[in-house]
Amino acid sequence: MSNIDLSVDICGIKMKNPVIAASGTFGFGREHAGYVDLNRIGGISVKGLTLEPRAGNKPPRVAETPAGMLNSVGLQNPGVRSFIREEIPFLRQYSTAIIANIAGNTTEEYCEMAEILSDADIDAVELNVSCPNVKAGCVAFGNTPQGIAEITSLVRKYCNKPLIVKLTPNVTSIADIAKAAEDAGADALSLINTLLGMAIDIETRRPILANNTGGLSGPAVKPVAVRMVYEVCQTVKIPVIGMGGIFSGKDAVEFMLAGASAVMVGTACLVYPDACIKVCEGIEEYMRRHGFERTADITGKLVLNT
Amino acid sequence: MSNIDLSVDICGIKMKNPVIAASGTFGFGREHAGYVDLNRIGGISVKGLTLEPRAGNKPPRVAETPAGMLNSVGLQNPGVRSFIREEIPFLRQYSTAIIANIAGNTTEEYCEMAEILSDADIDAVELNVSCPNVKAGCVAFGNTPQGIAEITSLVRKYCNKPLIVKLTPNVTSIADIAKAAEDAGADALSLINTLLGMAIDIETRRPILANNTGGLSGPAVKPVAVRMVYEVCQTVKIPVIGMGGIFSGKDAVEFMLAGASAVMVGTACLVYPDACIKVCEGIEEYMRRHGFERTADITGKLVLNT
Amino acid sequence: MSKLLKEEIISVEKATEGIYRMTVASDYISANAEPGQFVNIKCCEGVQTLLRRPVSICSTDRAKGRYDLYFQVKGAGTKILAGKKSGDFIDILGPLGRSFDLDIGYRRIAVVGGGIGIFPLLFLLNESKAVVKRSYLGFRSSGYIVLQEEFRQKSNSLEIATDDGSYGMKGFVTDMLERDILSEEFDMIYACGPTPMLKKVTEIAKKHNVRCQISLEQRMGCGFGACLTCACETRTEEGGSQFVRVCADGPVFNSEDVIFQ
Amino acid sequence: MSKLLKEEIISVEKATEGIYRMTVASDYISANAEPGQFVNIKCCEGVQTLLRRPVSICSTDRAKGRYDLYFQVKGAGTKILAGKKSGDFIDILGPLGRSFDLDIGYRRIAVVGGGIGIFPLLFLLNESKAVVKRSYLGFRSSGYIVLQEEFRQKSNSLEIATDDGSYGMKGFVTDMLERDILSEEFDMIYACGPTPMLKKVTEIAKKHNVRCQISLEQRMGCGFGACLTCACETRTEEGGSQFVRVCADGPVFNSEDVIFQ
Ligand SMILES: Cc1cc2nc3c(=O)[nH]c(=O)nc-3n(C[C@H](O)[C@H](O)[C@H](O)COP(=O)(O)OP(=O)(O)OC[C@H]3O[C@@H](n4cnc5c(N)ncnc54)[C@H](O)[C@@H]3O)c2cc1C
Ligand SMILES: Cc1cc2nc3c(=O)[nH]c(=O)nc-3n(C[C@H](O)[C@H](O)[C@H](O)COP(=O)(O)OP(=O)(O)OC[C@H]3O[C@@H](n4cnc5c(N)ncnc54)[C@H](O)[C@@H]3O)c2cc1C
Ligand SMILES: Cc1cc2nc3c(=O)[nH]c(=O)nc-3n(C[C@H](O)[C@H](O)[C@H](O)COP(=O)(O)O)c2cc1C
Ligand SMILES: Cc1cc2nc3c(=O)[nH]c(=O)nc-3n(C[C@H](O)[C@H](O)[C@H](O)COP(=O)(O)O)c2cc1C
Ligand code: FES
Ligand code: FES
Repeated sequence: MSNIDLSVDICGIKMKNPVIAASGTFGFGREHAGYVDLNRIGGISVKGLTLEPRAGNKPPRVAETPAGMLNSVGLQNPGVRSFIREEIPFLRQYSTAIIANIAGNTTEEYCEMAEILSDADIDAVELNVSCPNVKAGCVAFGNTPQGIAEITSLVRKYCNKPLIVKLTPNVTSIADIAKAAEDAGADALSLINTLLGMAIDIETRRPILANNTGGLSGPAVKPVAVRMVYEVCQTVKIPVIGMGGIFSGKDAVEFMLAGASAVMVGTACLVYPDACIKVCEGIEEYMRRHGFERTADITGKLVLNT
Repeated sequence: MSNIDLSVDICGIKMKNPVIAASGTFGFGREHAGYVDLNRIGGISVKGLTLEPRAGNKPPRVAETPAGMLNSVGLQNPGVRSFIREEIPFLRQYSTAIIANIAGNTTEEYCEMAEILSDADIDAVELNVSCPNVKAGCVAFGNTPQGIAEITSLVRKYCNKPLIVKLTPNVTSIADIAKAAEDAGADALSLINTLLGMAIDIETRRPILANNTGGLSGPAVKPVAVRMVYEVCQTVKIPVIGMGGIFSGKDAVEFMLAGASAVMVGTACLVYPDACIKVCEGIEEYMRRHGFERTADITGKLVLNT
Repeated sequence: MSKLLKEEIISVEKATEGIYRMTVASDYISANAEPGQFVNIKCCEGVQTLLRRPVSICSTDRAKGRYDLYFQVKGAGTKILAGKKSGDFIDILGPLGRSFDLDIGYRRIAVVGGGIGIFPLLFLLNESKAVVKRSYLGFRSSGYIVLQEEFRQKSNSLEIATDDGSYGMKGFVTDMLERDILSEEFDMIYACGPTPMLKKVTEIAKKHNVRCQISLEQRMGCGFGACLTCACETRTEEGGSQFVRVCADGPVFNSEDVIFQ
Repeated sequence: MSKLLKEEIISVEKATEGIYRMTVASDYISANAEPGQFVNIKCCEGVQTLLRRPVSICSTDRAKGRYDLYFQVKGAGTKILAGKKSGDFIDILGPLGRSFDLDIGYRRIAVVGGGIGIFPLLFLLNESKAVVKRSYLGFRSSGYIVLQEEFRQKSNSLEIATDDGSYGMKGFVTDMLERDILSEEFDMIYACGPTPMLKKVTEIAKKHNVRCQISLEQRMGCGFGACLTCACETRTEEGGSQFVRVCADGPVFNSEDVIFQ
């Protein structure tokens, strides 16, 4: 009866639907697998990987804020090699795209990881150049067109997988940065990473997070994220994956109308383990109601008011 | 019994308490006067003024978002001369500081307004160099250290009132911009203005706002605002007025601990006409409970986690 | 003058599919409200719905000190309202806005309402001293019809149109107005409903040179005139146009003043 | 295995000032929960409270298919929970986390609880097969005491300490443990409560070489192991340290493994 085709092909990453679990909110899929069938999720961007294992920041690492949350996990992860050894075989049991989200302290680390991952059984690499929760490196690259161009073109040389560059919203002109990443060889862009924020416990007069600041995500950031996705999609030709506060199919459709070819679901995956499925069903319901058959029918179909 | 002194003196602006109504959310005080005694409010930053009257943007001009709102009023106002003639006499009936919030299309317009206001019976000028809802000028000045330095130093020459420069959060490094404003002669800084955002009506496939994008305010932005106020206060020596999502005394105390000498209350004034009074009472309650006697006892008293 | 009030809910009942009636206790509002005015409701404490929601006053019972609101469940705010219980208190700002002009000189009047626009018109019929009152109401289909009995009682005649013809006349409520306008010799037409309907009523009134007031809706930030978000474009005396506030300069406007987008 | 469930509330009652008991119907959780485990509750639809709130399972009634939660009203989330009514449904994830080790070899046990930390210990007493069970509970003052009768029934002895001496012993609950530890020859000490208390219990257990398990609290993003926000520092076998997850690797830990900040 239904002839709705949700599949997408984003710079060669083939997915059965456009809903991807966002990095850092889905671990390596093991925990969520207890609640949902991972086969029904378009793709999984795994917890941010570093070259060597990382312990992460001191707790508390999370603070709830109005319609949002701050996190300062600080890239706790077992390292890229352990990921390849321990996690890929688990994830490959499922038919879902595997996206390796990587972060480094230096350009060399990024390149080395990209090289290591080139031999791994993954579908894409996502370059996290915008993690606000670690001191050295990382964040600095994502803040300027020059920085992003440099890291992207270097990693590009070592990376034989589709390369997604993930953008930070903490910048004056995200379109300029997006353009720089595109020109430097990115195959796709994903945005937004978290907004840098702080929450204070007025009784102890200290920041709630042990790390003092953290990254803001969740519904609170959605209007900023939609605006940025729109701006970026007006500027680049490569596919864009939109995220920031998506909790429902309706939220996802906003991003797709603004130009996103696919979406990532982050914070919602923490609150509702089945969020990706619900978002996907919501997109499908919207398409059915409006008579759309392919996701391309909604991507970028926003009509501006004049 | 109470020996709590809420008064503040911000670069010569003397106020009986540190709670100021934020520009654009309190009109010229007339509407709120029907609900609260304006004598109890520290100060009022009036609706953004331009040299000539402005009609503003087409409606809809407001969209609710998770824990926030987008507005795109577009500086509808009767012009600075009409303000002086019609509104100052009304406001001066009350003992509350009057802050004239001004925006121009060109540096010349800013300077002319500052000059006109130098003869007016107001307590301070607030330079809005960050209005996201008008096309020309304005916003451009606030985005770079050079831009803000130029406009601040020029206006400084024409302005014989305390000069507050209001900062936009839509930048990579607000601390750099703050420093540039300080060096160029600002007497105080206020932040944050609204974050640029977009909300889409997925049924009509158009942005909800006729202007397509608008400025995000309200509780959603609070963690970003607190972080920025903290960063700016670590960087400059002049007083900082903090705002962004303040709805309660507790919210205000977060900003003060982060370094703000006073706060502005915006969106809350739309939802609760008596918001400024409630915020003020909440600050006082906090001070009493903790045994603080002066607002200076809390300003900047945040202790970082190490 | 409007006030910030915490008022007790007497009852919340389903009126028809998706539409609820809320009766609220308030000596102040029942004594002071005028037809066309609205209240602005903070549906919940906290941020689930941040801004207030405007709802028209549908009727008042001054003796008992209470008033009725009718609202359609549309999104988060009205959903919360529908879930309120007798005895709950709600945070209300009101009465707000400019009311309809009920000059006693208007002896023959028509009220034209569409969908959720009918509610302020019932209050108007209650208060109007006109001799002949004709009601024309339009709904999407029969399932959406509310307050039929009340409108019938408060006016000399009631006619209903539905988009799908499932009740009354099939078609637009404005067709009925157009049909009657010559014979009825109205002194005033009052209208409230969707913008296309208001536009049509305005045209008809203009063509036949009948006074007409319309009540507009617009997204609102504050509801009491402070934020300038609820703009509506109107003609100035000098022949230009300006943005005025639906919440404070309206929601009721003389139809000839309004510039439709 | 934990599940995402919509469960019916049987009752919500005030237990003492600021503390409520909620009884929830659930065959699944009552059948599968083990002492020390918790549920993670979405207190409301929507964003008023965004993240789930972790609450320990305090007792289960397998026959009737229900379980009890006790919670203190602290902020927005617990306030919403306290306002729930019988018949409401809530969105619950559970049972979650590692439970207490109830090896039958532990014949003489002590439970040491402070404030809202006492709740999982009642469930533990219910399920433990130990021969001698001693309860030591600490509260701020007499007004905060809850579940006294239940703890008395489920253990061989119950002693209460209050900070202000308004009931029982004046002082710390750990003083009572220290006093008895030599004579009682416990095989295992179970503790849950504020961090300073857990730290002290850990020291006492270590000094006297008694096995000890403690249940920790930490701010949580997900509660089921996915986000790594609920970190707790523990010793590794190699003598180093690592961050593990309170929600999935805990909340119950062997006290000797935990590195207190
Ligand atoms: C002066 C006036 C009187 C009104 N009287 C009534 C009435 O008597 N009965 C009734 O059912 N409805 C009435 N409405 C419409 C009612 O205000 C909206 O249906 C309601 O605000 C929707 O809120 P929500 O949270 O359920 O929906 P959502 O769509 O979730 O609301 C999101 C935002 O959009 C705004 N919004 C959505 N629809 C409208 C609208 N039509 N007009 C203005 N703002 C809107 C909301 O206020 C809110 O800020 C009136 C509107 C105005 C302006
Ligand atoms: C494993 C575990 C079991 C618990 N069991 C119980 C119980 O049985 N009874 C009980 O009364 N309380 C228990 N708590 C504490 C309870 O989770 C918090 O009191 C509650 O989350 C506060 O939510 P709130 O919205 O009322 O407060 P708010 O302060 O508004 O909450 C804001 C945020 O901080 C978090 N938070 C605040 N306090 C705590 C805390 N102490 N621990 C973890 N997160 C916190 C909230 O979850 C939320 O994300 C337990 C906590 C944990 C981690
Ligand atoms: C707990 C947590 C951990 C995160 N870790 C990462 C990470 O390791 N790498 C990364 O690129 N983004 C990380 N993010 C950012 C998300 O992938 C996403 O960009 C952001 O949360 C916005 O989407 P959302 O509002 O749907 O959560 C993390 C977010 C959260 C909440
Ligand atoms: C409806 C509306 C109109 C505004 N107009 C102005 C303005 O004219 N000038 C200005 O500097 N800021 C304006 N602002 C921004 C506020 O002054 C304030 O910086 C912002 O709303 C953040 O504070 P809040 O979260 O407390 O609202 C406006 C905000 C709103 C909501
Ligand atoms: S809604 Fe604020 S002025 Fe009308
Ligand atoms: S709370 Fe997410 S891993 Fe523990």
